[in-house]
Amino acid sequence: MKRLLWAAAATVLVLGLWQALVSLAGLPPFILPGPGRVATALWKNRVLIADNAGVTILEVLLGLVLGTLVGAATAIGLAASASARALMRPILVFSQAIPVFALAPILTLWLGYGIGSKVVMAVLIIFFPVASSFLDGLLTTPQGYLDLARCMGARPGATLWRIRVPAALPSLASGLRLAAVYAPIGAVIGEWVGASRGLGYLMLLANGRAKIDLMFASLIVLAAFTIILHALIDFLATRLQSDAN
Amino acid sequence: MKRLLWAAAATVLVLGLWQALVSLAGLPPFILPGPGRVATALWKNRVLIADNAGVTILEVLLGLVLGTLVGAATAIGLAASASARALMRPILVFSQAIPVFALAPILTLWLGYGIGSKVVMAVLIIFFPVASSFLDGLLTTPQGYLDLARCMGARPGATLWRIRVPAALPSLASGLRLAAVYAPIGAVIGEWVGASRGLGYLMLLANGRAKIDLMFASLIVLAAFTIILHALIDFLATRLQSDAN
Amino acid sequence: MTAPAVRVAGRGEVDGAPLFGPLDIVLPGGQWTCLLGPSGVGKSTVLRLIADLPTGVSFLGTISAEDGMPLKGRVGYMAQSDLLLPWLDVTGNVELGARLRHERPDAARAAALVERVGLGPRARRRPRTLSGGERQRAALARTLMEDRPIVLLDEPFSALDAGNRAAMQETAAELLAGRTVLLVTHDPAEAARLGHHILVMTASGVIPAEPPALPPIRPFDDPGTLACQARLLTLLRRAA
Amino acid sequence: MTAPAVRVAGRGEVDGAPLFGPLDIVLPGGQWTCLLGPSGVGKSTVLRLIADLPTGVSFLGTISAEDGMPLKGRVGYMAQSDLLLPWLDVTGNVELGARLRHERPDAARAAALVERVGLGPRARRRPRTLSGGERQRAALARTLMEDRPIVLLDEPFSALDAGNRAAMQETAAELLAGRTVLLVTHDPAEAARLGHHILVMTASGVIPAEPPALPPIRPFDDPGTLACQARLLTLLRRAA
Amino acid sequence: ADKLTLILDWFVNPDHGPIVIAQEKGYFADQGLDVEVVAPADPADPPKMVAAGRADLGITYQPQLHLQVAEGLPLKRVGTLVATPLNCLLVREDGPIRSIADLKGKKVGYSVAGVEEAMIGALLKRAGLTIDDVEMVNVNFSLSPALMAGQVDAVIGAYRNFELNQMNIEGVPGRCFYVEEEGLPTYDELIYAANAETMDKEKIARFLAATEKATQFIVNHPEESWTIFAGTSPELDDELNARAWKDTIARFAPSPAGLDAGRYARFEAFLNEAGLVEGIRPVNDLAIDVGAQ
Ligand SMILES: Nc1ncnc2c1ncn2[C@@H]1O[C@H](COP(=O)(O)OP(=O)(O)OP(=O)(O)O)[C@@H](O)[C@H]1O
Ligand SMILES: Nc1ncnc2c1ncn2[C@@H]1O[C@H](COP(=O)(O)OP(=O)(O)OP(=O)(O)O)[C@@H](O)[C@H]1O
Ligand SMILES: [Mg+2]
Ligand SMILES: [Mg+2]
Repeated sequence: MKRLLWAAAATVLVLGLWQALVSLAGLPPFILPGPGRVATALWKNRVLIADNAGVTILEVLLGLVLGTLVGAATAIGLAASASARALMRPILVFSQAIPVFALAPILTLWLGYGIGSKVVMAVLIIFFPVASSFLDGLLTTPQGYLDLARCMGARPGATLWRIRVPAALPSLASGLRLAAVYAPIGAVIGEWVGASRGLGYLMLLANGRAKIDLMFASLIVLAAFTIILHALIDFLATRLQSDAN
Repeated sequence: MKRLLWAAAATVLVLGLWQALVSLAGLPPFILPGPGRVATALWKNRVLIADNAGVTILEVLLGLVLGTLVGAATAIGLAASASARALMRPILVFSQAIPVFALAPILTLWLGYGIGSKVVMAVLIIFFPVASSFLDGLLTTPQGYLDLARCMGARPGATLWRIRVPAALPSLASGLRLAAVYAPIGAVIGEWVGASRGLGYLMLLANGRAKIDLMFASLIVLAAFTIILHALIDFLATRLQSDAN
Repeated sequence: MTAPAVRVAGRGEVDGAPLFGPLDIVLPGGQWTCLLGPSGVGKSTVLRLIADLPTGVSFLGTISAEDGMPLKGRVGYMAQSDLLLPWLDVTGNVELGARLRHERPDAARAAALVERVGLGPRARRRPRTLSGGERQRAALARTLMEDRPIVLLDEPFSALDAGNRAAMQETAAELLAGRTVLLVTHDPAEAARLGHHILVMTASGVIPAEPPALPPIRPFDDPGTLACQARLLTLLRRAA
Repeated sequence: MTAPAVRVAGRGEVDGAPLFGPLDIVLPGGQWTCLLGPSGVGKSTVLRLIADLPTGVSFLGTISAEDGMPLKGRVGYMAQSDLLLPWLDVTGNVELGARLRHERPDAARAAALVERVGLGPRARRRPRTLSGGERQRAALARTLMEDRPIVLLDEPFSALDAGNRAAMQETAAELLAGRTVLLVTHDPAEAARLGHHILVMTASGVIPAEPPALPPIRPFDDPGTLACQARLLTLLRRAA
Repeated sequence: ADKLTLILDWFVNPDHGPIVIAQEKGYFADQGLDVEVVAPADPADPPKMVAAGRADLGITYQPQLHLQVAEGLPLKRVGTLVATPLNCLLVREDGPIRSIADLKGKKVGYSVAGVEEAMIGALLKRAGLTIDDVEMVNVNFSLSPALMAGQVDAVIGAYRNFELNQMNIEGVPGRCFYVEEEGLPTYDELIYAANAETMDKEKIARFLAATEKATQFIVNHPEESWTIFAGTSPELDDELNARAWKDTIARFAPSPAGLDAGRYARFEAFLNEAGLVEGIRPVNDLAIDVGAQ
């Protein structure tokens, strides 16, 4: 309840700052339209925006699920072998250093212009925070747990799955919190790279057609979705963390 | 020494995978040129690439320093007040949810097409990981330290600067590690949005001129820089962490 | 410095449920009082209440110095974990209080105290390079540096091995002589060795226990001390 | 189940510098041996070497069961921190060993052991909802579930308050009777109460100490036990 | 029906009129074609996808085609969509730039496509200036906002049928310097490119025939064709597109398959002189008439 109140206060604050920026800095509407104009555009284009938002939300959720799975699997794979780790760490950093737009033609070549390439883009973006936080967690299993497992004559796989993985879930949770913020950006970038639907597509289209108010309306919807997603994941992540403590 | 060897192995592995991808998947050079072609382009355009890389590196370093300062200052400000925190947390998430490209026209309107807008873009991207990790650290000062300060009759400012901030440096360090990976991406996006120099610009230009090998050469240089930056920051961050433990 | 007696009278509640009391404890001025009791009974809570530190417990009652002056600024505190700041060296940690109050630390006194606890050659070392006993001695020097007439000790020696613990007990008894000390401990032998007064806290109230006949600090093989220790253990087993 | 004697003979080095030994320790079969000594002298290291756990110390020598069979799979281990997995309930923790070996746990035996340590009503609770004493009892049940003839205990009771500690000592002594037990402890009173044999480890070697005349587990107010405790403390102060 | 995939240069807009009308009026179906239209966000993508065999046809720009072929992409122009330049040098109507020569010392914005420096160089040369007399600024996404906000004094790469109308609607009217009038060899703004090695000429000929019929329909029935176009998608139905539609009709190639070989030869020579392509390729390597045997 209190959180909601604060969130409402934050919304009012942002809207106020926005309006002040527009009025005081005298920004023309083709650079930054005021909240009123954007709200009008949002209402007038509600069907269009809702249609496209649906596509983006689907991409983000698929990307989040797949990215978490791939990231978690990578972390587990790397946790199992020190050499793989030494070899793959620079590659992981490298994979983040490549702007995804360079990969876009390759992805569209393989996956076409459908939802596939956007999901992969979201996966590429959230893969790294998930994998690296989870790996950090897997590599810092309390020594006592490992001692215990060894004394009990544990099979290596059992130690991993029954001890190291559950003990690392809180770290996975903090990776997920980041991922929740980045996944929508990934999907939108994927849409910029080639799409015929989705909020990112709508933004580009609106920008190209000089409908800046529609662009900001799409942006606001995207931001609102990101915040809700973040709150949901935060809720889940907190449960994950308290479970392992 | 050993790390260097592993990094070399990783490089060889990446190059091998890349060549295999090109040869086996039969990717044409205008989608993904092989390492050989890219190396040739790199050598032939070394002066051009070095010139543009210099610009980008300057942007990234400035962005990193400023972003760290702004992020750290924000975290300290928020740590001091629970209401500010409740109010600003959603705004922080919101600020991450807005694709920076939407802000680009506004930024360029104010800051022009020079280095300023790129630095601000890098700052915007790294601000969040730095501020949120550092804030996490500031909010989890061991209770014992705070008890001690209270018994000693500490002034509030002194508790913050002499106890909470140093105790949170390891958290700041982990934020910095992320920032090192994202700062170059921020600068490159800034260049895409409007610039006439820099690696991001060179990529756009090469793409426009259908010189895909030059585009990938610029990309490789950017990635190499990111990796080196990450290694440097990692080194600094590790010292920061060991200092506070 | 005159060390006043301290009186704690009242009861503690957690989320509306009674946790301890009503109790009425007096810590006689200038003497050591040892507080024993089962885990979770509220010993640390009582100690933190005197020190005006946050607790999860709401206390209904009064805490006062018998000389009528406020307690604030007259209480020193030392805990089981040494709470040395890892980024400061021994001297830095000893001088911490002054810096936190924006005062200029008395470097000569700090150096003398570091010497006094036997850490002279370690004055410039970081805590992580010290042994557990050395760290606890540094924390003691820091507590002495604050020079408070009332000193609250929450299991300060419990992380030390038996040999170091006996040595630290003697150092602390000597350096804190003449102050009003409350020592919370789990170790009946420690209480039997150090306490002018010994209190056993249970859910139903606080029972004073007879201290040994010798004055503290008592030899550990004194039959009176050993007998008192056995008596305390019996009391504690009943309370657990 | 016959509990063999265990012999540790050799010396330990850290980064080329000698840490302990040469020493030659025998843990007599079916009896409790208590190992005391100053912090950092290598007690935990010796215990971990027997359990074949990683240490930062290189050991030159032999560790063997006197019956000539390998130690592997015959050693149980319990540490100061209870090492209960927070995401499993008490029963889950007790059955952990079997699951880690990909075996089907014997649920009836687990339930009986949980009952035996007095946690029957708490069998489905998570560790964080238990008190320190209850957690340590759950850890004991888990160790018993493994049913190993040799059991290594590294300060298992040191985090408990005096009352709980005395109770746990009795439970453990009773349930581990007939096994070869090595108990590392800092508490001379504990060693004097529980040990068939008492060893004091110092940098220069391992000195056997005379145990009290009564067989364990000894009452804590027995004069022989108290005298032994005082003797051990003297030895330890000299070693520190 | 035979399947044919077409990748547009960008989002659907009035420049794609003949394709939309042919689709809506069933002219593709009449030719036995099932045409799938894909809109990319990066105009550099369609030629790559066509060269990689991912699509049968891609819309690109004649100047870019020369660069792409020179870089070895297996592409050929097989048809024309818009047969005149649309590109123009756009300035503010109320601004100080009355002629190209007034650009001396001013800022010129552009959106990177690869050839703008050569183009602006040609325009400046005729006015007695060189590229060093102006400051070139890449403004990527925001050509007209940058001009309207006064961040730059002129932009190159704006479309005369689009940005000009946009500025009018925003109340900051602009003026266009038509590049072909200011010294640049004229060229086809939008062309259809196909894979040089694998193209199916017969199928492409049918496609072009359908768009030719659609072009004629548009020219004959401007109002009705606009209604059809605007009806395909609600976000297309606005004032800007209505104005752009009117201004574009005259620019659609009336004979999409027809090839003016001289145009391609002249532009190739121009780019070679500007140093953007090495050597000179025969027109036959750049463009063909799919109807010719
Ligand atoms: N923040 C809190 N919220 C709720 N309950 C609390 C809180 N802090 C302490 N308690 C409860 O108060 C009781 C007394 O705690 P306290 O730390 O004073 O015990 P103690 O006697 O010092 O135990 P120990 O010997 O283990 O240190 C405990 O049952 C504890 O669970
Ligand atoms: N991984 C390691 N690397 C280097 N030195 C180590 C390592 N592990 C232990 N040591 C050293 O070995 C010595 C013995 O440690 P050990 O834990 O066996 O002591 P202990 O007698 O059990 O002490 P305590 O009573 O404090 O538990 C210590 O001085 C310690 O610093
Ligand atoms: Mg306590
Ligand atoms: Mg030990």
